[in-house]
Amino acid sequence: MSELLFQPVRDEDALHLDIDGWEGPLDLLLSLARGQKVDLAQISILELVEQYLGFIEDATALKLELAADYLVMAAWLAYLKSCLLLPKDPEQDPSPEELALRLQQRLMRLDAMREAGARLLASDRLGRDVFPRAAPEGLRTERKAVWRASAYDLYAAYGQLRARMQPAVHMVHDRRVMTLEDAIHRVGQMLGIAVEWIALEAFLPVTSDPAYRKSCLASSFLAALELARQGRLDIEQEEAFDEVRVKAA
Amino acid sequence: MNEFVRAVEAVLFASDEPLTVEDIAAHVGDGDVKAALEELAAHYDARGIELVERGKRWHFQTASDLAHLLRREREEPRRLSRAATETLAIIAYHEPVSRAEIEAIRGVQISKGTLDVLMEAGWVRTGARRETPGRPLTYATTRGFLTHFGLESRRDLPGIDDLKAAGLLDPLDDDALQLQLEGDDEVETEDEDA
Amino acid sequence: MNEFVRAVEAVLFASDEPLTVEDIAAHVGDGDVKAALEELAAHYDARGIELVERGKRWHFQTASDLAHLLRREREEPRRLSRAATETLAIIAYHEPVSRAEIEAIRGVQISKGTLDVLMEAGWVRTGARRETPGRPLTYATTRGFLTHFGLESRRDLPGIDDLKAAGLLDPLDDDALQLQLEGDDEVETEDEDA
Repeated sequence: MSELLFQPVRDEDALHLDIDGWEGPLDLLLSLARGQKVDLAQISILELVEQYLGFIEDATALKLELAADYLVMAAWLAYLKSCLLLPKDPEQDPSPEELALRLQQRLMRLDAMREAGARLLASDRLGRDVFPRAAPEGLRTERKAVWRASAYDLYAAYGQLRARMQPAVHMVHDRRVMTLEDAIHRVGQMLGIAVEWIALEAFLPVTSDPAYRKSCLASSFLAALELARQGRLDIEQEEAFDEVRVKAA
Repeated sequence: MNEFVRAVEAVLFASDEPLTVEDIAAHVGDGDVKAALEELAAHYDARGIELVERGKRWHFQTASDLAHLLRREREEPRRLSRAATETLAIIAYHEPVSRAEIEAIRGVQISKGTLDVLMEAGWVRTGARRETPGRPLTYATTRGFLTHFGLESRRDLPGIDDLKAAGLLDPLDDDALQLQLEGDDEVETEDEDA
Repeated sequence: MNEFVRAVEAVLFASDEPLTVEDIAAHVGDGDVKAALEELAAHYDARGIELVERGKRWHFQTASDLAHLLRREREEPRRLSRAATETLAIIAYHEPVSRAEIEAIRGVQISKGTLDVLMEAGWVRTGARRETPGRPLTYATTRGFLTHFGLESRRDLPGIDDLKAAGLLDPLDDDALQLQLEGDDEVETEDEDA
């Protein structure tokens, strides 16, 4: 932040200076320009430059510590002053008059904004000069649900409910089996050919259904045991898991 | 318009609470506050704003017959939850039906919100009480229900055979099974259907 | 009194914030809201309350000439520093404007808190980035600024037409940004915050 840093000054010296300080060199220039008490458009730039340089000189004499940009501005103004005073150099671009005009424009811009700010602050401000209603009822926006459901949703839901309500009936699918009765009958009939030891499995019907074959094997084995009990056949098995063989008794 | 009446009007407007005649006088200074109040009350008589006196205090308020304007409804489409859809279906097929009967059919309790939603949607209404112990309330569908689902009358609801033919009586899918297992946590939360 | 105008009056009166024509229409339904607003504004023209438009939003407020009756004890809602006041004016009259441009007009850097204060007050917001090297952020005023300072739109800023005519609101050209001697880069520090 550019600002003047003042060391303690004696009262008589302070007469020359605004103790409040300035917000930068442009601010100081504007204050000095205002001191000319003419419209900024009519301001004498040369006079202004003199005033500024004089101020900087005073500050230096008083050993005031000036921020760098004040000194930069002083150097530039000193340059501008010499250009304005020296015989014109038509080659110089921009011309010293042009530079002076730009400085004047800048001062006018800042001045305009300063004034505009003051006018804004003085306007009829809400909550200070004009007041809204202090206790309004307020407006409310309420969300209202519009429920969506299709006829399909409804029927599907009921269908599933009904499906859920059906009493559970456990149906066992039909499976081809050889009953024990069938097996006894079949093995009994086939015993006529079993004059020698013959594998029980040879008695089984030909089938490509492995489940049916298992059923036939189990039933035929039981049938063989039953027929053996009746004394109608003999059974032998040489060792565990070996072939079961039968022969007519 | 009289300057004094203007001042009374402004003071009443800017106040955050009803004001007595004395309160007003403290702001506006000398003058006939009562007469000003009467003039204002008459002026606002048939407007959108009215000046009212309540317990010796005066304030402006929105005209009471326009209160409905201060609330604006914005419609938001929301999908009916599964629980609500099933409940609606049971009511449609079995009406009049009590809550206990609905629960017996669904196999789970229904939350209060479920029936509220159906009534809010305008599809279900309460019917007569059943003349059995406890005199339970029954529920039935409305004309709005028929309109929404494109039915002339309840007789147009597809029968069990129709549902079966449409494959809607097929064994439970996993979702339905899940629903059954969850059973009691039948809470109709807002988010569920969002 | 026309029912529609009554409704518009009631809604504006009840609202706790300024309303656009669309906001009002959402509450009062079909009708010529603009015509109703004009009729109301004319009706309230010389009363203690007035209907005003600020940044395309309408609200009722007390008449400004009655401020002395109503002014609260705590005077200024917010006391602005000189830097903040000038910065606010620069933003309002030049918007959208970058920080470097504000600094060029004031001739000093903006201290950190200045823009914060204006944004916190709800008067200034950040705008789009300018498509120039460094893509600096720009600043602009808000609707709250217009409401607070009693401006219908930015065109109502005091003296803006004269300032424009005098070229005092023209964009600063590079030369203006470089008023100082060529090579005095350290004075123009705008790049630092770009």
